[in-house]
Amino acid sequence: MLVKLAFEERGADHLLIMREEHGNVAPAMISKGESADGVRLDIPYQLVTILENIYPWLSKGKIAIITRRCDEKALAELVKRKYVDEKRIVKIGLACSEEQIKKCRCNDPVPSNVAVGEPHEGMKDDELALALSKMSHEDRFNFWVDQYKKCNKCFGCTLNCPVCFCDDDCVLEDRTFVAEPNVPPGLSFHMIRSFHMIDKCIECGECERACPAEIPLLTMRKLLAKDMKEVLGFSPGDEMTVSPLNTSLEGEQLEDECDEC
Amino acid sequence: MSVRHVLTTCPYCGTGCNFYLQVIDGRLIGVVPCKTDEISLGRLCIKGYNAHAFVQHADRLRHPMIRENGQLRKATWDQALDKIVGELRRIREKHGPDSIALLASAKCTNEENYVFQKLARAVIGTNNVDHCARLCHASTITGLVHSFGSGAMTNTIPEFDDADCILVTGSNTLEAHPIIGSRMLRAKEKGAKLIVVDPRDTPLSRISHIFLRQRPGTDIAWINGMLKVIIDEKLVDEDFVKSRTTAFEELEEAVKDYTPEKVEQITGIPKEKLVEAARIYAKADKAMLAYAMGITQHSNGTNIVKAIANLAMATGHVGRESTGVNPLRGQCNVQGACDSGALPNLYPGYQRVDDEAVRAKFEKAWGISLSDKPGLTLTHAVNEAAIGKLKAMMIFGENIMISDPDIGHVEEAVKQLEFLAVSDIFMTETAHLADVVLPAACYAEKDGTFTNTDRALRMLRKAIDAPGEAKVDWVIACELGKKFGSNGFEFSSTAEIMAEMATVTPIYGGMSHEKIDRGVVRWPCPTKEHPGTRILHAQKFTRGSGVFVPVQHAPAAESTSEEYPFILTTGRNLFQYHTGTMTRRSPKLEREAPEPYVEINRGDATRLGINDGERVIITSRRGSIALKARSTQRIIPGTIFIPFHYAEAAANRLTNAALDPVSNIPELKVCAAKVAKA
Amino acid sequence: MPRIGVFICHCGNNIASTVGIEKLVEFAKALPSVVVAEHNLYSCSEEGLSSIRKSAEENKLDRIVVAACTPRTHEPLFRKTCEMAGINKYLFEFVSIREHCSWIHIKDGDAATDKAKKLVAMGVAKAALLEPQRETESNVTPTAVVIGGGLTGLTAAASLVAQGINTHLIEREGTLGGILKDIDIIGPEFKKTKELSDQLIKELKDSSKAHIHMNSKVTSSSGFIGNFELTVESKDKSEKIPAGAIILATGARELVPAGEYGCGSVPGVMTQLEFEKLLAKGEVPKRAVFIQCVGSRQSGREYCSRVCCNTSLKNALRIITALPDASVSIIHRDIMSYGTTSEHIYREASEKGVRFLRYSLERPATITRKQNGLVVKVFDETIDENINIDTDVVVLATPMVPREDSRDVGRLLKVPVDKYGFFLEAHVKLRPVEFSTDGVFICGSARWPSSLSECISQGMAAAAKASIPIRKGKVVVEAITSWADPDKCAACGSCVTSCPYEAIEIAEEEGKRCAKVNETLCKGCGACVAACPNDAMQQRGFTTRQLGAMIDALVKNALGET
Amino acid sequence: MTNFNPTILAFCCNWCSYAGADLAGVSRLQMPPNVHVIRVMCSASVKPEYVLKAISQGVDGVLVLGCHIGDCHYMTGNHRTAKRMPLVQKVLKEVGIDERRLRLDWVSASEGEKFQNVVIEFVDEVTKLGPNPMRGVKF
Repeated sequence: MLVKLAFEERGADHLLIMREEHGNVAPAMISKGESADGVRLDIPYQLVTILENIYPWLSKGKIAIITRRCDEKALAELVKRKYVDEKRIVKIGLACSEEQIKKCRCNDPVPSNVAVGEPHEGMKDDELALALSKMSHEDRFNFWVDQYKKCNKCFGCTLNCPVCFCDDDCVLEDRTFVAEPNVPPGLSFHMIRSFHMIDKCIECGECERACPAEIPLLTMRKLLAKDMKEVLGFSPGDEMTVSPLNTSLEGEQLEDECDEC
Repeated sequence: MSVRHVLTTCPYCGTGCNFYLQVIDGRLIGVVPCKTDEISLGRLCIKGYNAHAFVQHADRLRHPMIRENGQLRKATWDQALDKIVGELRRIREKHGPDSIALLASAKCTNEENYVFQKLARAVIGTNNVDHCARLCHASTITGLVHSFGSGAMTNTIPEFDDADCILVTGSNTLEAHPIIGSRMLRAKEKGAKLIVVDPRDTPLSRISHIFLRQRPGTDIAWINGMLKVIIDEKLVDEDFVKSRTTAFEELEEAVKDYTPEKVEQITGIPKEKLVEAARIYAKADKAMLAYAMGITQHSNGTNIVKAIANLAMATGHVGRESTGVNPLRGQCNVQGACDSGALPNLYPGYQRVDDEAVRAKFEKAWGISLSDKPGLTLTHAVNEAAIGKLKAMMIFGENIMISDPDIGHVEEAVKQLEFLAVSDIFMTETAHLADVVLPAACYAEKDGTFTNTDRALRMLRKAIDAPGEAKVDWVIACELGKKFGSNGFEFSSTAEIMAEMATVTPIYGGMSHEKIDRGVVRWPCPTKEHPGTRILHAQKFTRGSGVFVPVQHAPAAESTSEEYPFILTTGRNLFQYHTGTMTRRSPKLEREAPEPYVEINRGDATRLGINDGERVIITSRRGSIALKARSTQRIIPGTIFIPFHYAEAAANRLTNAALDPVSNIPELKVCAAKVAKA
Repeated sequence: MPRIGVFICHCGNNIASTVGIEKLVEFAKALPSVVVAEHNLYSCSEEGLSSIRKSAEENKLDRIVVAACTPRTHEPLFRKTCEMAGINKYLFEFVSIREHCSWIHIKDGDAATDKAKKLVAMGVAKAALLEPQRETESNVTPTAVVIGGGLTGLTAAASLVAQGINTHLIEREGTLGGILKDIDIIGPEFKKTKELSDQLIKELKDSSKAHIHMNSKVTSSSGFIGNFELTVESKDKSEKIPAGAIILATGARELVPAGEYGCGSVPGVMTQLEFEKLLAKGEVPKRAVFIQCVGSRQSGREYCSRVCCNTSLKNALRIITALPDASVSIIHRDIMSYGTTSEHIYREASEKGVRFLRYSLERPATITRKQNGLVVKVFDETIDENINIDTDVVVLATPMVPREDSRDVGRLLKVPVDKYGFFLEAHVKLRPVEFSTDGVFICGSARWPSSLSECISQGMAAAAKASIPIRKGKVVVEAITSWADPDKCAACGSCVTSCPYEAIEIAEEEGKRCAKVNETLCKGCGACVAACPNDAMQQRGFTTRQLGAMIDALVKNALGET
Repeated sequence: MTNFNPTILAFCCNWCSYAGADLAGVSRLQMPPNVHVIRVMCSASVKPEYVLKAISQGVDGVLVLGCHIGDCHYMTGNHRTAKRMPLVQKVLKEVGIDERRLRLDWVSASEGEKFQNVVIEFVDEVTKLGPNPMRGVKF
């Protein structure tokens, strides 16, 4: 059904999807004509990250990709920065399961057009986030230090992040910014990453899922997303608005070069 | 235009994480975690994420080379293989088969190691086959085989999640086995008590509940000390001891003098902490004990391992869910290489070469008569070479010029050899000394299986072709076998090899690629129907009853002196792996840990006027190296630590080759050294 | 391995009296890559400079660190010294241990020394990572702007025009001449003021190069030396004037001490300028008393205005010359009549019978009215008794004070003013009439109360300085522009939006998209550096390595290894 | 904490706040010796990474000083600073480091006294906050 939708109805040449192989679920890119048996949509691979890795090698053709709401937003951030050409992307909207929504404490789970899955209500808020914001600075500090002490510098949070652009020579690999020669890395590692994501993060939660130390990274993201909204009234995830972080106080709109009209 | 995600197994530590190699038109572009993998749960360490980086490196060996008047020159496969066969034949005729040794590899697949040992035993006619397990867990095998009956993890990696108490000793788990470490973190989050016993302050010790810092080489003392506490406080699991073990009385006798006070004197561990730790471990319902080379790499390594076994048995912490003794194996297939019989005294599946019935079985299976004389261990082989008794070596994928103790000595020995052939993926320090160098395929370029540290067989699936003329090691070994004119090397796939291995290896009896392809199977797996074994020694110990072995603390082979006041201990860091041939060619890993260093206690450093980052010279009775000092609180006064990955300042120039009499493992964890400003 | 020389300046006592120089030198010697550390009484003196050059040669130094006053005044000098020593001038690092240390921690020598150590360590850490740079040149708009049409401004403008330089003179009032208009005759040579100003105004009016803007104000300013742009508004229009250099000659005003000595309320009590008008009308009083230092040299206005004494002497003599038997007294705290000619009229005045009485700040004179005039009661310190003087007029010699809006002008042109509101030149001896902001110059009483002769010489000086870049036609742009490291750049575009000058674009080079900086547009603000998430953007002389090293040095020396 | 002597890092833009600091010096305005100035061309070039690095390595407080909005030597350079620093404060807050350890302020070339006051106030504030909690943490 998805194959039909992608290749026939939406005219894609490739389809990025998850499917069963060797008793596991694998990300897979199927090209026109190939069959797609054993498709699985219940394992949240970050397909946009995978797209980002392979995109430079795909010189032509339309790529259909299963997009949850967060993937849509991630794509928007990539399109905005001209990492991918929107015209070459076919979004196949996937509405997340209640279970997944719970895992992600997701407040915005429904893609703009749902092709698969039943739309479900988003969740109001993240329990831990609430608890943390009620804590004293000291308690909050101790909480995060205990969490960050588990960090083993695998870079899973950056490598799997769909909106981490510069994973070649990331500043977090640099002793200038993260001075500690051993693991765990110091607080700057996490604070700098937090700041870098503040105008990009679309709260997909992949960093948290990928973290071997199970640090509640998504919770930190949610807290900072709230701060960003509060301070500069900005939330990442749509093509048009450029990050306010680097503009003048007047702000700037992204001149949209629409060559159709 | 093809984009593939090939599920395979990580080539680094023994955890055996599966991940996807991302391949676009024959080019490796990255690693994607496998979210459904039972072992890794879709999490990797930095080495795993960079496992693609070295594969297509420009330095890869692309064609065979033969040394002609001192120079290695490009050659054809036939020339190279003929040369090897010719030389080995000549030497065998002149000096007998036992003048030749073959080194198998913990980085090669089970199938390859099976073929290697078959090549040594059935073709060359010697049991002189060994590999670097000798340097890491030889004493685990000797020790645990003696106490339990088999020398591997009694439990599985996922079981760490549900332990109530985890006692980790001699293992920098978060750096050396990050994903196993992450299981320990999970357990801690779920309320488990974490006890770390280590001379070094490691990332894990820093988040442990109890951290005991013993002086290097005093392990039996603290273990016996804990046993004494457990016995005195009636924390012994009487039923278990009665029903499952023998010789407990001897143990009681042996540990009676190890009062907390005495133990504190020997080890430096405060007595209160020792007692507290002993109680927590003993009282825990599900207690996992994990250890690595901090325990094994001692001249009394076998005894220390036996002491560990004593501790677990006395408290009944063996053979149950999330309860057992877990040696963490350090290389992707070091467990498998041992399983596959790449050991001088054991056939595949730990069957003794000096056991008549066993030998008969193999002679029948391979259709040739075999030597009943246990072969030389790696460490002895080097010594024999040094005195001119061993004449030739064929090495598959090992780099003894970095990994072995007292490299100076190793180098002399290797130079004594009449003939040395090396098969590897890069021009290693060892290959530089070879007469013939063969280009091998790496993990991403071949099929086969690794057996990870929890006895699970993990599939390797070929993602790309090997560079240039490079060949897969099992193919190379088979071609050598054929050129020697032997039968039994006509394999057309690794599946076939595994099939043969299964027929002669009871613990692998039910293994087959087809079976492994769909899920995780752990040995022992005697029959096709058998699902594999998660927990060893569940009903009874492999050897029947577990046996308590009284062991006594003995000082390390080399003690400090006026001239050499520091204890040098060696190990790994997170970012580099073993002799660095792969990691040092992975830009991100090299960027994280680009140069050798010595960790020295800040107090000692200040006393010697050494600033953090300053160059120092470390000297032992065997040699000296120059490197940067890291002045830190992470190591106790009087002790220094050097990671052994770095050829430019190889820690093993300094280490002591003193051997454990039983397992022949060298004392890599303790030697005397001095520190001076460069 | 770099070879760094550290040179620590005593600045006479300015630094040495607070900071332990010896300790500092010893500390510097032990710092990584420091080959030599020395100290000089005045590093900026020829002796100091030559010792730096000598040491650089002897020790084969490749980097120089000077710990002294402030880069804003002395960096050019030391950079020049580096060049003379064959070291690229961008391999020089300045550490301020005077403005940023000794002068602001005067009472705590130990703390100041300790802080100086850290500052030097930071400077050395940065210096070790400095790289040689090549400077680029940019063209200069061949136009000068003079703000203020008083004597100083007129002089400056006239001398610029005389050099054939296109000059805009901006005067906010309807007539030129400034304070000069209210003065009739100027001492000591008793010339008619008009002769002076009219001559200058004529020269300007006759020249095609001069553009005079009356009733106009500068409302905005942007740009840099060689390429300023001023917005000038008059009531009917507003125009943009591009300029290569700007001269500030906004002058000062006379303090009117409302209330004091009944000024404004008691008839016959007046300020100098009011008295000048009187004399100009030919109304010469028979009896006059001058009171000096009214409102100056007291708390809140500690300075001596310097021109008032000469003015009183001049006017006293004018009275005596007109009416030889007039009674004229000057009540003073000190007579400031320096210079040969002025000293001469002081003597002449006393010879011609002008009475000099000395009073103290604590016991000022008092004025009471009588039916036929005023009585000034003063305690004469020299004869130690009270004296009453009958008089017709009392002239209050008040100081010159800054224009009310001098601070606003300062903000407009980004130049500093002192606590009174006078403009601060970059350095009295090294960079007179210059501001630390290149291309902006200061002269006349806007800088400090100045005599007419001083105003003229300063006007000419400023004109001469301003003409340098304009004559050259080029200014070298400091090599502090940004660049993008193509290996690191992820082409995310953050730098593009962050650049206030639109100097950055994402360009495609052999298939790879990468940020590209247009160096002629780049002004070296470094906004892109902060915007870059991947540390690909770097600013010359302020790389992230260099600043990171400074932070590490501070941490190391303040907190020990962490 | 008694006699706690904070270590403070300050970034001053060359044109306004550094000149302001110089002016404070020229005017002999006395202030506590805890503040160590790094000169940058514009406050907009102060990478948030510097602030986070410094705090992470135990520096007790960071001052970022620029030209007043509207006076920036680089037109709208300091607008970026004005937007970034409050978010850097949020990052600090969320990990439990008091955001008052970072202060953004504007000091013009003629505001020697303001520079003095900012320094005095900030040193006082950070002293009240006590040592950077990172100092006590061993990562």
